[in-house]
Amino acid sequence: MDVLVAENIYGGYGDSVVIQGVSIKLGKGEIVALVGPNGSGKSTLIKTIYGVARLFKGRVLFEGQDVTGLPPEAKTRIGMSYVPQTNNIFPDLTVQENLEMGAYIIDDPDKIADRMELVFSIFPDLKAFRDRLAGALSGGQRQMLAVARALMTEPKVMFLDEPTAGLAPKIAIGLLKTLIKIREETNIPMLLVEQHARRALELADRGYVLVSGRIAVEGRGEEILSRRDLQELFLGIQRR
Amino acid sequence: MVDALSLLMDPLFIDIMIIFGIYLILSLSFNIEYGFTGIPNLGKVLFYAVGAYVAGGLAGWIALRLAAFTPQQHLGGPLYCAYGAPQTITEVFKTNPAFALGVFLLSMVIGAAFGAVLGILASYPALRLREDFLAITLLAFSEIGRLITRTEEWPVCAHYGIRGLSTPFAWLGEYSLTVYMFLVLGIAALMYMLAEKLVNSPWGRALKAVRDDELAAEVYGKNPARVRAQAMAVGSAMAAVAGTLYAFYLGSVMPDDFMPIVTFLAIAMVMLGGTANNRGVVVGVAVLVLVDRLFNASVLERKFGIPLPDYLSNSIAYLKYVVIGLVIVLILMFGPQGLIPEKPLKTPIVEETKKKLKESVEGGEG
Amino acid sequence: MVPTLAYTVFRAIIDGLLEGSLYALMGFGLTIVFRVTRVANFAHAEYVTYGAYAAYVAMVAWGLGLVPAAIVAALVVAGVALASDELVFKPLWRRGSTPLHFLVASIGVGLVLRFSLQAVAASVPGYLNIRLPEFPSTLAIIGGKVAINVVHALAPLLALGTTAALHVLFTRTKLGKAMRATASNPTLARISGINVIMVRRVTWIIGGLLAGLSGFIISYYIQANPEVGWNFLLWMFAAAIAGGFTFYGTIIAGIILGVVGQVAIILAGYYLGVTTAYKPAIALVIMVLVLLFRPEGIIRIQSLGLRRRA
Amino acid sequence: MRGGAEVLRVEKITKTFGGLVALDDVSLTIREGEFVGLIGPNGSGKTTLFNVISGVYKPDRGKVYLFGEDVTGLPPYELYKKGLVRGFQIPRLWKGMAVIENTATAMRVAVGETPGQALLKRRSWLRWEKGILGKLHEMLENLNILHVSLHTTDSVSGGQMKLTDISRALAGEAKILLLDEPTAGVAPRLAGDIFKHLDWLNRELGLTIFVIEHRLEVLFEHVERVIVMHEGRILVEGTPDQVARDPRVLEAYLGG
Repeated sequence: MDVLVAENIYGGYGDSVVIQGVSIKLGKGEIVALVGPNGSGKSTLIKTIYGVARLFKGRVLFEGQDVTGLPPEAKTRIGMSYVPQTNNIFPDLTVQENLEMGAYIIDDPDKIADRMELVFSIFPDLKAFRDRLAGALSGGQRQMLAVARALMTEPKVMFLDEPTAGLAPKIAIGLLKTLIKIREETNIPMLLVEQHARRALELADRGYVLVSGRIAVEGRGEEILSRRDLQELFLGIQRR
Repeated sequence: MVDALSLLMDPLFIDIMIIFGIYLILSLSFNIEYGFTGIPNLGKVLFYAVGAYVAGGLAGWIALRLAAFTPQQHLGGPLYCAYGAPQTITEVFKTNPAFALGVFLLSMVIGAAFGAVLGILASYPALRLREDFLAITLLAFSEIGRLITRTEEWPVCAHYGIRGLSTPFAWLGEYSLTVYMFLVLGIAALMYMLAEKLVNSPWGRALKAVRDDELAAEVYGKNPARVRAQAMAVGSAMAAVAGTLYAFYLGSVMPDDFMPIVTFLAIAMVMLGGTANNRGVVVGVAVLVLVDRLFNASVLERKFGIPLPDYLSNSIAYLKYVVIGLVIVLILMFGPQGLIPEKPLKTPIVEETKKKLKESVEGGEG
Repeated sequence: MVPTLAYTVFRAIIDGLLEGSLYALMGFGLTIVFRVTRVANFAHAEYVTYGAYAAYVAMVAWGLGLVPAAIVAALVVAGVALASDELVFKPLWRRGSTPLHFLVASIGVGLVLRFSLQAVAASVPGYLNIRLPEFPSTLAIIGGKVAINVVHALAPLLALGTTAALHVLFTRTKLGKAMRATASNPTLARISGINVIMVRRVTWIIGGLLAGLSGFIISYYIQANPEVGWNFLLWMFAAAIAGGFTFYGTIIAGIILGVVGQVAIILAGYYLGVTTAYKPAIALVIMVLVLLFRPEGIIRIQSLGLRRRA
Repeated sequence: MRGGAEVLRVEKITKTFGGLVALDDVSLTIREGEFVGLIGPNGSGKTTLFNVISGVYKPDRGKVYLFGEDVTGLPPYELYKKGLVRGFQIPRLWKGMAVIENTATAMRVAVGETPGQALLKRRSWLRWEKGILGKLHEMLENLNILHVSLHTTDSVSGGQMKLTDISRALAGEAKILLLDEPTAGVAPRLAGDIFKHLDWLNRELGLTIFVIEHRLEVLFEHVERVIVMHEGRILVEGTPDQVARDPRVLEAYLGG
């Protein structure tokens, strides 16, 4: 059974509809990349599914249960975890406190400690900086912390909105590799929005290419990358 | 006819009308700054005080010169602070019509000029601060001003204040206040027209542009610093005029007449009537001036024969401020636009477009 | 002459520490509420007044002792603060009001609170000017000239004690951390499942508790009237602004402001002949200068890292 | 390729935010009458470049010349006077004003913009307003927002907001117009119309236009030159065809 199914989603902001009837799904333990040219609505789609942007039409099923219209915090409680693109840490809290806040909904201290250990094993850097203020971290460390915070809730699915935005290529690739590692250790399915389509499609199990708010292509990563009309697709110049 | 005349001579009626006129000017000036330009001038009362003190100082000084006054006992500070000066000043007002009218006009002009200059200076922080911090800064300015007027003998006679002024019609005897009332209302009407003409213009659009989006205003050629300075200059000059009228009405200028509560009253009036709508301001001022003047034990008991229980007659003067506070809170919560909401500015661009759209609708039907 | 001046300055420092502690307590309440809810709360001054009156009523009308009266003052004001949020600021926040609207609304709330108290005080004999019946006793007299009263020790100790308690709350408890998290990034706090409404409530309660305690100390220290808190308003804003609206910055800035204010006005009087009437001007001028030239504050303690961001 | 005298020249602009290099030694020239597109993946520095050119940011290094004159660091309102107007990606409208007032406020007012003139030169600005009415109505009619022209801009639809913003940019009577994604968030057909209108302005009125656009399909149909930015630098410059065929561009977009 698919963990997450979004059916025929229309979403956007105010009264402008950016996402025009998109359906995607996410299977157990899958990493799915959402790529496409600028302004195609990748971030908006993820926000619409999570409930941060406005949903005009469509249905979201999580583990077979209809969660359409549930507010974001309620989605967090039932195991859907979201890493926003910006402002995704608490800059005035230490690294450790950031993680504790990530685990806010968990009451059992032992469980939190276990979780923290797991996170630190995945991100050894964060362990070294656990008492440092998050606002003083470098860009790459911040993004790691953002992902780590989202992991603390024991999520059953993760939405990542351009976690590598603004990072130097080496650091970005490092972060993406860490995502693979997380999947290996926890088997959490991830929906990953990525500006760097090639990187994302190379590591993901499957990918969707979004163009102008609609899905233009879907399939396995290398399938998409080997298409002859790749140029047109990614520059948004579709010749019919 | 007799009734109308007795009404015109009625002190309460006169008082309400004069205070209405003064607060109308003050609130219109606050509306230009806050309503149209978005400057939360919580220091409004400072500019009101400037007008009052200019009037007091000027009238006192000139009157004493005319009367060749020499103090028997000088207390420090300018001549008009001296013992016995107020009586002499009053005497000159009563006997010298040319002086009374002349000094009134002069005070208005000089007071307005002082206000305008000070307003331009006070617009400086508006460039650097967020709205809420700007509000606190301007409030601090007005409190510093009040502190100075309370403490310094020169030029404002400290807590003793400047006394002995009169209306410019003191020489008319018992008709003095009635005539002054008409003058105040006349000036208020003039100020209303002035304010309307000022804002219903390309300048008014520039004000609103700076208020609604400063960066966009800049991109389209408006210099926000200049626009704000202009708004503060106009607003502060008007507030000073209101202060001048107040000084000549009350006959004295005392530091504690210029507490922040005066500013808050003007805010409540503007918000109740409708921010960025001068017609609304008239309504707001009318309602709250009535509250201000009628929440008064002696007025209710003696004038209208409404008996008040003891606890109310002691406290009713304070209850009016409770009402004013409630007005501010309730308006923000339930109708931030006020009684008469903001409308597009009345310039040909809007008026002619209205006509055109109406014609095209009618044409479509026909 | 010199020994006299030295004693006068010493006296000023002692008084300054007392006043500074008050500014710190009041400014802290202002800061915490501002950080979590963005309300620059003018009504905070009125909370202080209500604390003074609550303590007085507790002692005079109910015959309670000093310590229970302090507790009553803190609790009553916590209730008043919470009520003003529930009735006014939270609904305004829900409808998306701007920080300026919050500020103007808080002026309205302040007027309602101050003048309804004023109205009651005017009709109940003996309530226009109040002072706690139990006067602070003298702890020590230094050099035969400078008397140090209980209240001189009480205020700084209370300030220290509250700071310590708040430090524990903010660094050791889940609730305190959640408060800091909400102040730091409200959206992410919500996404993380933090109950921001509860955080908001606790914030107002803490602000109220501190204002109530300050009011209690004031009525123990000087004669109070329905305007007493209002007279402190710009001082508490000065402390919060100079402290850059950081938690510890405000406390330290408040204490420094108290001492500097007292000493500066004494010295200015001694050397320049300036009257003490200008004391409030020190707070005002510091506040305006800080806002204009270092709007991020001059004393910013970042160990808890609560920075103010635009 | 058309193009006369140089209108805008950017010379070796560098702009950093904290440690992040947003613009790295960017130079370009726009000539009179040109219609140039600026494209590149998110975060490549396009909007920052516009902000530096239009005076919103000061560059760390480098110069901006407008009609040969050094205008580096001049505030936006000075640049407006010299003939440069820019739009924003998210329309920054004056929300308390009517649509038509937004447009009118952007116009080059001859008189009436100071309190003194508002009163004393009343007749003169009244005449000016009546004089421009026809033009104003025609422009709003063309953009199909005349029927909502008396609504405040916070009460019209997203698309109409966008059009109001464009009407404002046009009303500014710019010599050079900088537009940041004029078609973001509008329906595809409308996007085409907007570009047709820009094309018309460029051809008929000789307006120089420099535009950031993500809808390359539409953009490539109308512009004669495209500048591609990547990681704060200019990657490629050329005709739409050259750019579309350049493998470096695809790699930049794929973020290899």
